[in-house]
Amino acid sequence: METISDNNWLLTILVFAPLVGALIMVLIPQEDEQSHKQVALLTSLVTLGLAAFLLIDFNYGKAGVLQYFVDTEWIEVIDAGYTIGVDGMSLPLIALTALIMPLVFVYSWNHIPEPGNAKAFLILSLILETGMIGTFVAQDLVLFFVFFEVVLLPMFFMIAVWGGENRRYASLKFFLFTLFGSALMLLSFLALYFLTEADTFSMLVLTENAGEGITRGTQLLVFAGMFLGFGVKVPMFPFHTWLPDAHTEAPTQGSVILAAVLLKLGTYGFIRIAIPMLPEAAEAWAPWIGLLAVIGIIYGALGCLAQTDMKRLIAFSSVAHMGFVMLGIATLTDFGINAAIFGMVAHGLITGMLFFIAGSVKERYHTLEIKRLGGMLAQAPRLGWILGFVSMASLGLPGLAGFWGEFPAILAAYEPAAGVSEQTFRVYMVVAAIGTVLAAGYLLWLLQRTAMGEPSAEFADDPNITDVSTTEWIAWAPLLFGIVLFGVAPGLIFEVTDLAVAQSLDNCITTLTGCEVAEAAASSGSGGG
Amino acid sequence: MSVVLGLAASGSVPTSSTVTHSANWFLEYAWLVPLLPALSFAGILFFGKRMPYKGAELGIAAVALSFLLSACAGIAWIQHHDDIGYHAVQNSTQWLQSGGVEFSAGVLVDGLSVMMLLVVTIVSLLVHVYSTDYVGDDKRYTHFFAFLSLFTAAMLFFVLSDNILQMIVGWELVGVCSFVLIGHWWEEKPNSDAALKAFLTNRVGDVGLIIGTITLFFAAGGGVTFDTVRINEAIVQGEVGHTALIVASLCLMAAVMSKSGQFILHTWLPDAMAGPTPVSALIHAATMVVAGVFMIARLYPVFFEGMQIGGSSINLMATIGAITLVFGGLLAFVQDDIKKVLAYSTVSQLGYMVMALGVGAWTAAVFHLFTHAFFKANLFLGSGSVAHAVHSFDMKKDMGGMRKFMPKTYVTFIIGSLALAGLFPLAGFWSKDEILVGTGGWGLLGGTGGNGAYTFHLLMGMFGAALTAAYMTRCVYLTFHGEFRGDRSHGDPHESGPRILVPLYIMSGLAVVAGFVNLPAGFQLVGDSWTERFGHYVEPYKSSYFPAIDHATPSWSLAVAASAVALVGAGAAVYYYFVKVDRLADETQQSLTELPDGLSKSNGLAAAGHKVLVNKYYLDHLYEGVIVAFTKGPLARAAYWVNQKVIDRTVDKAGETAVLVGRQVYDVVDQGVIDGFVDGSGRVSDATGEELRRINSGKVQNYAAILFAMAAVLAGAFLIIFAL
Amino acid sequence: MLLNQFLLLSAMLFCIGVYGVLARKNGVLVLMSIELILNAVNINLVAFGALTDDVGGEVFALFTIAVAAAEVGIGLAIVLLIYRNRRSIDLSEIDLMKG
Amino acid sequence: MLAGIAPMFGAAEFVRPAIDWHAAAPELTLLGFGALITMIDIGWLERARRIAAPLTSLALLTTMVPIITLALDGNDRSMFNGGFVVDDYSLIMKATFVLAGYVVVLMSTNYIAEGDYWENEYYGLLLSSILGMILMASARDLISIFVALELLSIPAYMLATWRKRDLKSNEAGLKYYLMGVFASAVMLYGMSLLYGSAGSTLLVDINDAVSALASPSAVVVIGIIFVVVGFAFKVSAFPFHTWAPDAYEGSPTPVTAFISVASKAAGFVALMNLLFVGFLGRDDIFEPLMWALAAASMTAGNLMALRQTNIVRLLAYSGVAQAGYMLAPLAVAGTVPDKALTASVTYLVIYAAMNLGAFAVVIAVARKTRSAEISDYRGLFHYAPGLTVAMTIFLFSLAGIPPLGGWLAKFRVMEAVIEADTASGLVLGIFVAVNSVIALYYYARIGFSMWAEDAPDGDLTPVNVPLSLGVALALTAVITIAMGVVPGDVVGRFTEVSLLAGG
Repeated sequence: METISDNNWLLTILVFAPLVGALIMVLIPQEDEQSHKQVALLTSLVTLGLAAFLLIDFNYGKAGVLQYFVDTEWIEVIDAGYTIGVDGMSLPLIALTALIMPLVFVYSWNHIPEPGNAKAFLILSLILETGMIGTFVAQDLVLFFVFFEVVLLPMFFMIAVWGGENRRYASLKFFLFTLFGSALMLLSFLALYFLTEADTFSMLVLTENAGEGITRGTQLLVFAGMFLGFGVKVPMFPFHTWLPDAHTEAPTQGSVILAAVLLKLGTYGFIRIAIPMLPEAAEAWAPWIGLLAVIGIIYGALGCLAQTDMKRLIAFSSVAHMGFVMLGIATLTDFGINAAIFGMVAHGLITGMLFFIAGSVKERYHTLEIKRLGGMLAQAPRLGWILGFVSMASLGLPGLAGFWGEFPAILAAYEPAAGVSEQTFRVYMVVAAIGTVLAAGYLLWLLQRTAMGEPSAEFADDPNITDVSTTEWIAWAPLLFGIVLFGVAPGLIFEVTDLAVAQSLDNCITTLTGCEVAEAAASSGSGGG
Repeated sequence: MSVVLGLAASGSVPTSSTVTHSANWFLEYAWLVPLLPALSFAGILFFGKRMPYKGAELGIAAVALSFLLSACAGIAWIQHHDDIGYHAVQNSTQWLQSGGVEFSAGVLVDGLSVMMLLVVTIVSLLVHVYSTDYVGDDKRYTHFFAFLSLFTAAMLFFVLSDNILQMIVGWELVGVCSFVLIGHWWEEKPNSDAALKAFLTNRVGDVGLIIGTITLFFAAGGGVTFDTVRINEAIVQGEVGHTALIVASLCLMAAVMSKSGQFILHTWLPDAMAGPTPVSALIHAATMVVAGVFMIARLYPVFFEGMQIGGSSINLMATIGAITLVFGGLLAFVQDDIKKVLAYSTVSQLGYMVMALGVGAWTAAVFHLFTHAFFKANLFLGSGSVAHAVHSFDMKKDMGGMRKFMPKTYVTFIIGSLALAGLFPLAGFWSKDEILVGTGGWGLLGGTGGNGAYTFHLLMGMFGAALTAAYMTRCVYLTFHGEFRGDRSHGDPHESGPRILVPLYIMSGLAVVAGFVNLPAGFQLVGDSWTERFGHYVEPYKSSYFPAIDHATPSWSLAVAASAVALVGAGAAVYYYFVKVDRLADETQQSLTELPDGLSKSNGLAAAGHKVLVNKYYLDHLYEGVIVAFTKGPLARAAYWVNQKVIDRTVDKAGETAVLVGRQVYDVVDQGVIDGFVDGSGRVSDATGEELRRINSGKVQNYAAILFAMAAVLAGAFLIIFAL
Repeated sequence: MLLNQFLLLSAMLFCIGVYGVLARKNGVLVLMSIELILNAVNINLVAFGALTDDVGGEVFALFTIAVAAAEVGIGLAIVLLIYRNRRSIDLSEIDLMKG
Repeated sequence: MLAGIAPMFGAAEFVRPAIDWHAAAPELTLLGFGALITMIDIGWLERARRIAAPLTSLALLTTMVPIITLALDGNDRSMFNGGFVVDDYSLIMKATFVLAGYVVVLMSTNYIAEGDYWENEYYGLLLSSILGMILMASARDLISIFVALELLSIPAYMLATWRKRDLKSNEAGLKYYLMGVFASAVMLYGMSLLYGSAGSTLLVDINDAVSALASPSAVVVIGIIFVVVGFAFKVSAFPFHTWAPDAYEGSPTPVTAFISVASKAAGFVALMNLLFVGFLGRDDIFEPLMWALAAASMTAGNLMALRQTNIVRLLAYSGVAQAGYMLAPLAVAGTVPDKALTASVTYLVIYAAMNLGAFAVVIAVARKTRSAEISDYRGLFHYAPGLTVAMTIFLFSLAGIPPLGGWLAKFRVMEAVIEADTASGLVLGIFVAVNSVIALYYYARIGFSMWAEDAPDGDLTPVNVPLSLGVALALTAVITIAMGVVPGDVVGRFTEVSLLAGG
């Protein structure tokens, strides 16, 4: 398969720049918090700069091809290579990660959560960044696995140390769940390695091979392992229970990172690894994935309606939103997968933003209990309006980013890939569409009870309740801008992902209807509304 | 930007022969119309508070410009139409691509959209001006104008959309603006409740919109396009399976029902009156709520085929419209809140439009949309003017006799009421008449044509006309006649200022003249070149994307009959209120709003023997006891009861149930089963570990025993295995 | 061929030794029981060595004897230490640590 | 065959077997130093105290020299008819033992010196135990395995009892001793049976004999099982682990570290020698046996560790589970012998680094808290961030979280069991996966205590870490991380290992 190796130093630097920053911070004494903040922010800005350069330099005409491709030996004995590259599927996610982290650091400027210790907190965040970007660039299963797991420890400690009351339970649960999934996923990777003749962990080769020579039964098993690994991370129903706990307890920054990027590792795994490498199994599993996805949509929404805690509600909404993403993926069409990637980015921006808001609310009111809140629009109008705006984006309002993750996913479910039951997916389509109503329900309900009405007596004259501060504005503005930008011009992302998705689906053994449509459209030489 | 599609498409995708390239500048650049208010939204949002008039001037300027552009576009369209016929101007650009398919965004300028541009910009402009006074001292004044601008932009964007995907965007955006503006005074819970209800009800309909759109995309758009023209053409050319169209039209109908307040999904609309009155006028009367009607008009082939409108005498859409118009009219009777009367009236009028579309009277529906926008906006603004003076909307408690204080408002209100009641020669008369003609149900008495014999719908329409006249009479009486019942402690109410009155004048002027743009063919007073101008320029019947519908011939007899019915309705109400109630009020020196029940009852019992004999009493009884009392009493009350207790309750219950189910699912399934399983397996592990620890008793000889026993057991096991 | 008898003897010694290790409470007696097992091993080794005409068995036995001596030496030292600290060498009482 | 000894019977002439001095150099070096330290101790008594530890370090580092030269030389060497073999495998294991011993010395230096116990003997005993281990790595003969085993065990019994006046230490020593002796007696009985059926003490001959028949005789079955049980005791596999927690808890902590790492590794070395050279043809016995031991050890070990409150006991049980992981590849050793060996060796080496590191932290923390209760680790992060980070690295490496070394170890284990491509292998792989999760629970719990809880009594005086202990910590931490991130050539060496069977 074709790859482009120009400027291939770029990715390595991009991945490890945060780590370098972390190492520098190790040397700075703990008392000097200001320097820590500066170094962390600077490091993430450098990373963002590199990511920006990547965005500029990226060859969009060949978005389906791995670019900045590096392929060297890493751990020879297990045939694991240091293979990294970027294509249209990973580019948006890398950009998202690189964008979110500086915002987190800006936010951290005067929001280091209890019990303090900026040094450790920021170092962990930087390690997280390396892990996340690494996962998105890895083109070798072992490397992918390692980066996939690297994020666990920092996140565990972020929740464990800087979390809320119940942080012990939540952090352990998060850790155990994800490890459980990834351990089984590793088994599947190994099985894949041995079952294909190539004896390689290179994703490129394995994708090209697309499960050839593996019996159907085995494929199903191997896929099941990956399904668990990625599904827990997504998280799909019924593996989602770690998520609300983790989010509720995590500090704001942790929640933001978790929602904005970490969850995407799972879905990314599906589209990068599970489906292209085992298309036959994917096809067999698709109805089940779709089923769990739509259950997740409804279930997450119902879960939201039952919540009394704002942050927990937002967390549950992630279950629903990721359900849309998974529904798109389950269709195995490029419509669906494009929608899924868009959904990931959109969810990253929107839910990340919601968690920022939740953090700020907590800081002002010292509670997130919906019952006790109210009248935010009166006391902190800008905060209230931002909440309203982001809620609208979250419920999939067209013209804002959330819509382009949801609607095309529902659209794709109308006509899933050949070999996948159309009837089944049409039912999913209807259920998913109903899910949008529930989404509006819980978000507006939240908005009404927190932002509207008169402030409760408890907080009516509380001087702590101030409007959005400058650091908050700086941290939030890019997200808000992104939500509008991608809502108005969804093409910015779709254009990048489309070729890559088509390329990866191209290899699938079954000719997918999406591809046919694509060809038909290409030959007719025009597009329509 | 000016990439015009059309002939390039090939293959299974139908070509669009009616889409044209070169056109007048105003048609080419019609996208500027929504853009201006959009920019003004951003401007007001970011800089509004720092402007001398707090952003209002920006909004007004933008909408005024938009209006000018729309007016020019209107003229341009007429020229364009005269030159080359009904050839829509489409102007699009690539928006996004997915799955190798390119999706474009663009504007579709044809008679329908130009007409909508005009309506929206006129009403919006007047509402903007009106609002500077009406919400002048509101603390969220700037914010109010920002959202008025955004709404205007979204609505214009919606009507100009050249594809359904874009329509969804506009559709939802207007919904959000409606949400925000209904909840403008969010401090009060009922207001935010109403806002939520509006949005959620619309979301329910959106499920239909989404599924219907998707169905059309694949079934009619070939999986490559959302383009309305191409989808319509494919359907007109019979390339689309009937099942898909039934599904699509039913789904879209659900969306229409929610947006345009059709029966059973209409309950949010009266609640939406919680918003400021200008908002009600603009959004919940003149423009947004007709989005559903517009969508049917825009995608008419879908409904025409899907609902099997042609050659039938009953179909779902027409029936829903008919039920809505009667139901809404009945409900308007029992409202004490002037805005609620108008809201139910809007529901009823929307029912007319949907019914008209349902019976195939496309032009009639769109024409009614056009006229209704003016007179209903007029009425809303008039009610706002009154309410502004008395700080209340309650007709029974706080109004009465207002004509003395507000003569100018009174006049405009009367004009609007007459137009709404459909009295000759005001706007409502022409459009309502055309709808009734369009049912094709007047065949017995000389009317001809139409797409079928929708006699039932004709009757409902007639009944509706009587109701309309009656409830508006009641409304006028309660508001403007009798004695003032409000609080005079702060002095008498007084007439509103010019920024309120001028829009009222203009609106009432339009309510008078709007009907003349579509005089029926054969209207002897003017030449043929003045008749049916509206239909001529707006209805795309000569284009390729419109189904072959039949046009009914106007009928004088029907016009007379309908007017008569309306007069009867009005007359009954006049008799009841202006005669009976007024007289009683004079007698009792009170300002009354209804005849006291006890009086009429005892009166009736006492006079029982005479009633049959005395003609006067007989009529009295007929009018008062049967027509008015029954309609106003049991029937309207029953309707109201159904409305509040059944439909509204259902809506509320649906919400409550969802929350309840959510709680149950969360408590039982999530925290109980799933989390319980997880935690349980943890506990089992723990317990097992605890049991296993007992092996380590601390006694070394036990350890040795275990060691040897295990060795022996293993050896024995293997020996047995190998012996077998 | 007397091998079976030797093996039987060895097996009996082994069993007696195991019984002693498991059943006796006195530390010294346990040490002696272990010696019994080791002697059972020695008998085996020598018997097998003789059977196969291989000197390896005898050599092995010699090593065993030597090592056993060292082991018992250590063992007695530990038992002595225990006795000094606890005034008892009852193995069943030594269970400070468990679980 | 039997060229060295047999002629004694046949002819009168005794031919001295050829001795490859280079090959024996590591053992001889260590032997020399061991003797030297003992003699210095006897001669100088108290005056030898100061030089005992440095001299021991020197001994171990010097021993590394011949190991390295042998490795560079690269030739496989064999003596005594294949009873003593030097190959890559044995050299890697020897290096591991020696380095582990060195780390233990570093950990012991202050601990023993401050404990008011005689030091010089301690180091002498330590050296002889290590001598037994490196001898084990080369042993391919029942006798030399037995001798090496006793050589490494007997000093360890004494070391365990080192705190003579401490009842717990007494008890630990007694239990360790009694169980050890009993297990080796059982093992010896098994060896005698194997010797009987093969007529030779050489493992290669035993392999020929035991695999000659399609179905093994009872003697062979009992022999193999008793021998394996003996070493299962040594590696503390469930259910032969019972001594381990008690012995670990009671022994001086550096000794615990030594037992839990070096002694366990030596047990594995012996087990692998036996399996791969002696019983390889009998995989119908040892594969299911190893499977059962592996599955039981990891599961039971982890479950029992869940409820521990003492960190040393917890590490003991975690050690049981770790033994299970290391045994897992042996369960497929008949199918993919090379891969299985590689996996176990890799695991052993990485395990040595991370487990020693964990014990080093335990020792360091105990310097302040005088306790090994997990509750005393609360809030460690607030007063000893360095130690906390180190402990975190070790614990999560033990849990197998990338990029720490433990992940590669587990990866190799999984790789081996999957490559076998058998149902039992796959199930074992799932066992490993699920157990990783259970194990994570207790490791992460400690991590949580250290990082996220408040120090008991709010006592935030820092922990004073002596230099040698610091070096031990740094060394193990660096190896642990490097093994996970850039294992490179080091691990590369392991893949080439195969057990050289004989001459």
